[in-house]
Amino acid sequence: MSRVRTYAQAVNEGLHQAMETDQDVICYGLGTPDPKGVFGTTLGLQERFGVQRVFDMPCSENGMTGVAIGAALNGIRPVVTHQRVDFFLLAMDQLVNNAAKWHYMFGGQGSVPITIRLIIGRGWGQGPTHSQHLQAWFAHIPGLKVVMPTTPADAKGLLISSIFDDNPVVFLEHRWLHNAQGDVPEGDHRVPLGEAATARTGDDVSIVAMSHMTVEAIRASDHLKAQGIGCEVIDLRTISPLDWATVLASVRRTGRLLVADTGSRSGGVGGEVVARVAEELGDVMKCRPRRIALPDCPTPTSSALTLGFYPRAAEIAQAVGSMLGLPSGADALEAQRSGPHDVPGEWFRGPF
Amino acid sequence: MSRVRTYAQAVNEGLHQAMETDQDVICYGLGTPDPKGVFGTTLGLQERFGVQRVFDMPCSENGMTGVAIGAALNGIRPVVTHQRVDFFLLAMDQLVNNAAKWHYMFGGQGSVPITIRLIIGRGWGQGPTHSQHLQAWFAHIPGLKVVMPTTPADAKGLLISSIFDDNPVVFLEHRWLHNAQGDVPEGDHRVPLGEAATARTGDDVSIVAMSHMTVEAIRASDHLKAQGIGCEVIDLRTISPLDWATVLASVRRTGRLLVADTGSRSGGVGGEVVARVAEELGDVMKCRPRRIALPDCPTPTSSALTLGFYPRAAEIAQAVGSMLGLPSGADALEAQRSGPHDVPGEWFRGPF
Amino acid sequence: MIADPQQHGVEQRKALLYCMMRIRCVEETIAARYADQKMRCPTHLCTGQEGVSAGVGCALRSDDFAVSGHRAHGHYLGKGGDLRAMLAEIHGKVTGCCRGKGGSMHLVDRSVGFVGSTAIVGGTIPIGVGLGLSIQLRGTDQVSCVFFGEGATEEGVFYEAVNFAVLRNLPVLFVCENNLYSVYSPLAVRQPEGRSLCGIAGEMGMRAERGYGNDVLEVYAKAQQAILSIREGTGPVFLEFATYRHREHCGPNLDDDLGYQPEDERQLWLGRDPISRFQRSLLVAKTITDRDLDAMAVALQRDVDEAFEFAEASSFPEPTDAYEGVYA
Amino acid sequence: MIADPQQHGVEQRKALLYCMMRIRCVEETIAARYADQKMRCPTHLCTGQEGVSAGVGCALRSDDFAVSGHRAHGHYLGKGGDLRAMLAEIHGKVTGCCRGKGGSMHLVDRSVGFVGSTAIVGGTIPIGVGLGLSIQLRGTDQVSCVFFGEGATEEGVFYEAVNFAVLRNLPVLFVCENNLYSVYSPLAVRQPEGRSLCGIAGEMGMRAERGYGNDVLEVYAKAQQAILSIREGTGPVFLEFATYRHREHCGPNLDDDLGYQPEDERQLWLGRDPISRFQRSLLVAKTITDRDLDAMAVALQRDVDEAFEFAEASSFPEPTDAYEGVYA
Ligand SMILES: Cc1ncc(C[n+]2csc(CCOP(=O)(O)OP(=O)(O)O)c2C)c(N)n1
Ligand SMILES: Cc1ncc(C[n+]2csc(CCOP(=O)(O)OP(=O)(O)O)c2C)c(N)n1
Ligand SMILES: [Mg+2]
Ligand SMILES: [Mg+2]
Repeated sequence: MSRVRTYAQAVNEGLHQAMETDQDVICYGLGTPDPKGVFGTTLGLQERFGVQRVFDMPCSENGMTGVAIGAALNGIRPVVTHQRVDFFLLAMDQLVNNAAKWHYMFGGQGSVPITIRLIIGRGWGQGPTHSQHLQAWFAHIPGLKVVMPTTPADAKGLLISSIFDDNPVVFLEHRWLHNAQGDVPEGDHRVPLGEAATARTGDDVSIVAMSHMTVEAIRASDHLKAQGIGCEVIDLRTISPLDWATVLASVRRTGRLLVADTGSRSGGVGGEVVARVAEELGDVMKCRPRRIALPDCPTPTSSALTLGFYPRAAEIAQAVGSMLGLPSGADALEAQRSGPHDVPGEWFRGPF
Repeated sequence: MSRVRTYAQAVNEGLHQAMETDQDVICYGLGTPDPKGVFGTTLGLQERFGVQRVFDMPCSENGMTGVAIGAALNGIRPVVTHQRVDFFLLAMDQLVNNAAKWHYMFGGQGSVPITIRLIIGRGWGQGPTHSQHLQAWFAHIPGLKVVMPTTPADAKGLLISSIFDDNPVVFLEHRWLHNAQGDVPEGDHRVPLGEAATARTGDDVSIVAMSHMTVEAIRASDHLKAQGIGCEVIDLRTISPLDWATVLASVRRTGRLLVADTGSRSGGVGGEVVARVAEELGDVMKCRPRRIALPDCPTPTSSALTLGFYPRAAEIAQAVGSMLGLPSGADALEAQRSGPHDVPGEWFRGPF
Repeated sequence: MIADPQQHGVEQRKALLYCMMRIRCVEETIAARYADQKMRCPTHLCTGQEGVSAGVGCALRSDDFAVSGHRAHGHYLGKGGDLRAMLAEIHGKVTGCCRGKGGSMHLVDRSVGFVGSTAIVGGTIPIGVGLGLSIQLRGTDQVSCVFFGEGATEEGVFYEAVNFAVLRNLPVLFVCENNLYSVYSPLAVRQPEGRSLCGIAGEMGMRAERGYGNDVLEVYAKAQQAILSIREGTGPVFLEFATYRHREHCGPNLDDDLGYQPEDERQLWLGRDPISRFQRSLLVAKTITDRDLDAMAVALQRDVDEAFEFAEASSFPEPTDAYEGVYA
Repeated sequence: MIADPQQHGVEQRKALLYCMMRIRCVEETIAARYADQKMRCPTHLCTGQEGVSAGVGCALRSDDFAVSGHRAHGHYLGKGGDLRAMLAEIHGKVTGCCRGKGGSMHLVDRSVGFVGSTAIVGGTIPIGVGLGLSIQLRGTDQVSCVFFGEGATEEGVFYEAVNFAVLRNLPVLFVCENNLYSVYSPLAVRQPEGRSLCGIAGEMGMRAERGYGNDVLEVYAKAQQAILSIREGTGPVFLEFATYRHREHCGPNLDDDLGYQPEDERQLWLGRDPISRFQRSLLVAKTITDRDLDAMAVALQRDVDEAFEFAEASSFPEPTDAYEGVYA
């Protein structure tokens, strides 16, 4: 029996479930108990679990990350939410110098089971400081786990697993996925961290994607299938630790790699995937690997400037076509675009 | 006529020169005017240029980065020094959200000519929070320039160029280089940002290195030359913008790439170099690319634990040998190691 | 600085009123037109808080510096920022003050000393202090003014910046608009009961004063006095102004339906509207007439509409502009 | 907590003296042996500041939490941390409290509530507050104690942490050791003249008191009183203790040759040594005799030497241990 929920509802269910399962789970962040409930993801929590376990906080990102760490060291499992990745730049010290290293540097005396929910902004003029993707940063830090769910079911399942993981987890939600719909299992649904999902199978190219780029990759893949091109779409789900076994097995079979990264190109996660594959399989590839990513510049605000900024399915299809030397029909795919390019859907009317 | 100076003296000369050339250059940071002068690099500045232009600061890394940005917006050129990269994790917000984006996000109205000197610690139990290398982070941020000099001459020449560059520059000094000696040109010696240096020429393998790993790469290269293996050692010098032309031309010629990164492996600059080369030259390489980097874990403190932690010349030689299927004589190189592994030289007696 | 309020008396009062009404007119016109979906960026309107923008803005000289945060329209206009460039920016046009790169949350007009507003809470506070340092280094008598909300005083960087400003005796005016909320979060969930921001600022070494932000004359007087003493080299000053925002945190609407502001509090503050209250007092004092007010409103609306027309008629930047200007 | 100073009077005084002398003995022995190059990590000795470590440490219960920063030997020992594990850690041995991963700047002994010390200035302040939050959530009567230097009050995170502790009325004891310096930088270049940390803490909503850190009885009394009231639920307390460090910022030596501390100031504070002054008063009061003191010194040195022997005799961790334990 199908149980359709939005991604935001799935996150909300995951939070309810985790708080229900274990009373050591607490949940806070700017706006957590406010009437909008962080795009609906935290609605109802305070009513249900009380002001001790669910609360708002001062505008103090670094301090409140340290508070989460301290509480975690005494067995609490804090889930801290920030409305944008960008705001969390203030908290890198606590995350990197303390949370990521604590278990290691104290020789195992203590661990830091915190989950940091960060939302990646996009569109409607979010601009330079409301749409950064920093998964590459988090993935570069030993000791952190980094999760980027694409589907509502994974959002719920990975969130619960993140909360009950004994390590600090950075949980990245893409703003354009919050309204996406999908089947979401009831109850204590868990998806293990560190396992990629094969969203589409195919023999010609491996497309390694994450978060919202998985949606675009699937769109491209479905379109290419009609042109007779088979794409294997791997949704990384966890960025760190990354499921190399799945990635390498797929590329070993297809001999071609395209990475679709939501972040900017230079020094991004896409580069790491290309590098690792080149190191392991460079001499058995059928063509050069490629990556699709954001350009190396800050995000502009004007909708006129974001027009070609975010690569979409058509760019993926085109890249696949050119890797195979086959027509991709990318133009047709592009032509299917309708409505303004800078909103996640017709329902969105601004402002964030 | 040779003019031998240490790297620390070269930095000191660069600062003196820049402050002499332009009275808008100011210099501050914890300990800048103290009797030890940040490993000697800032000695004499306050006496020479006064307390208005050279001063100590409160322990306020984020705030004082913002102060530099503000001053820079009115035409001042601040050079801010931090004794370790790790401390600067507190200042990522100001660096990334403001300094890196200002010129872009304000459509060109204003620029931020600041230079942030950060020192990378190593050895003598510096441990998890005094020896991080975050060049991969900085290089992932559009709008920043990232410089990592290896030689005393470059330390001076790149520092002066960084100070007079109109963009925010992160200038990374490796603690183990401060006592290295070399010829340093007098006066207003400038080395352009964005240009790699070819430290050794050779036809068999391209070794792309940076900072202290260039020293190890040169040692390996000189050793391998005796075994009849020719290595081209490219010292990146500037990590961002990276001199792709030089890297690609070399690899196109040698057909083999080894990257020696001072940072940790996953998501490091080494991965970006491998990825870019694979994208451009993947199908003309003679063997799989490789990288040598720090392991993906925090730095341990005990000298027993850092023993094999930092790859050195022998590991580079060995990797080159195995890429070519030739004996590398790495063991002999390893055997030349003398003295404790966790100090930059015999002169070093602790504690930092 | 729209007109010169240094001329005391009537002209100064009119200038302050004009400045407030102009900001109000801009904001209300944005609100009215936002649903057209032509202003495609988050906008944080400042209706209800015009007293601070006008009072401080008119007290600053054009060569003084100012920086601000996400809610900066009023600060920008009060400082004399170009209206057309601001509206064009909000419309994403190449004629915008950031050529479309920044949007509503990033305003700049260097020609009048408005150095920039940014979207990270507290982010420009140390930048304002750095501008103060540059003033001290250059030895001019300028002042650097930093606008921020009470939420920003919860960020550690505020204390770091203040400490340095006091340590170095920098010419910085800190202007905190305390509108009781950060987004939908009331003070009670963010700061302890009885917190006195002025008390803290004072203990940190600044002269600190609290004023009523909806009384533009009080704001103006306090700002003028502070600026005067800062120019004389007596170091930074902290001014906190009590005020209230009329519309939702971000976007064009009223959001009384959300219920996060107690209704009696809302009504109380709506009754304290800085513009109506000042108009009333000027009418009573016969400084202006109803006809003057109507004429001003008409003229302002015409200017604003014209600026909107300019913005709408302007070209969008070329898509490739997105990739330019990363480095200076 | 080395001995139980809750027993008032003589035994308590002896316990405080013992605790201070023990810390001193450890630090001086480290200093004496550091040149052997067997302790291969930066060490920040706390000689001169033992009054605070002993006074606060003895006032805390073993199930109370404590966190600290780079200069933590005294805090760790005062809280009852395992001496052998600490020295083994400084020697990089597998028997160390962090199995060699952390070194002198990272001490931990969960069995006595010493949750951890770290090397980033101010870094554990919010962590101590988070421990306080966990105590409140669990409803126990524990206290979370945070040790830091006056330099850490320049970090914004201090204010963020304090604000939250006050907002939530958390059971946190903030202990600031003001030793006038951060590395070689005197207060004058970092904080404005006349700065009162207690004044700021008080304005932020805490009970705040300044005490003389070199009078161990005063420290003990103030800490005990604060802890008592925190246990009763009256919220966080800030204690600032004036003190002075005898040796160089980091490392085993005296550094009077550097000249960053005025010589008269140095001499003044050396004369105020917390241990000698307490010993003198106990001798005068005939609570102890010179013979007692000698016996204590001998016994302590024997214990410390034994701990050094343990550390030196312990094995190093396996090199491959370096790659283990990244994830829990
Ligand atoms: C560092 C950071 N945290 C959170 C946000 C989200 N945010 C945007 S505006 C705002 C409210 C800040 O309140 P205040 O400073 O009082 O300004 P007001 O909106 O009331 O004018 C918040 C929390 C942000 N932009 N930056
Ligand atoms: C964030 C950060 N900045 C700088 C340093 C370098 N540092 C190590 S100890 C220290 C002194 C701090 O002074 P204080 O807090 O007064 O402690 P004290 O050394 O006097 O005990 C500094 C600046 C650091 N470890 N972390
Ligand atoms: Mg507010
Ligand atoms: Mg100190």
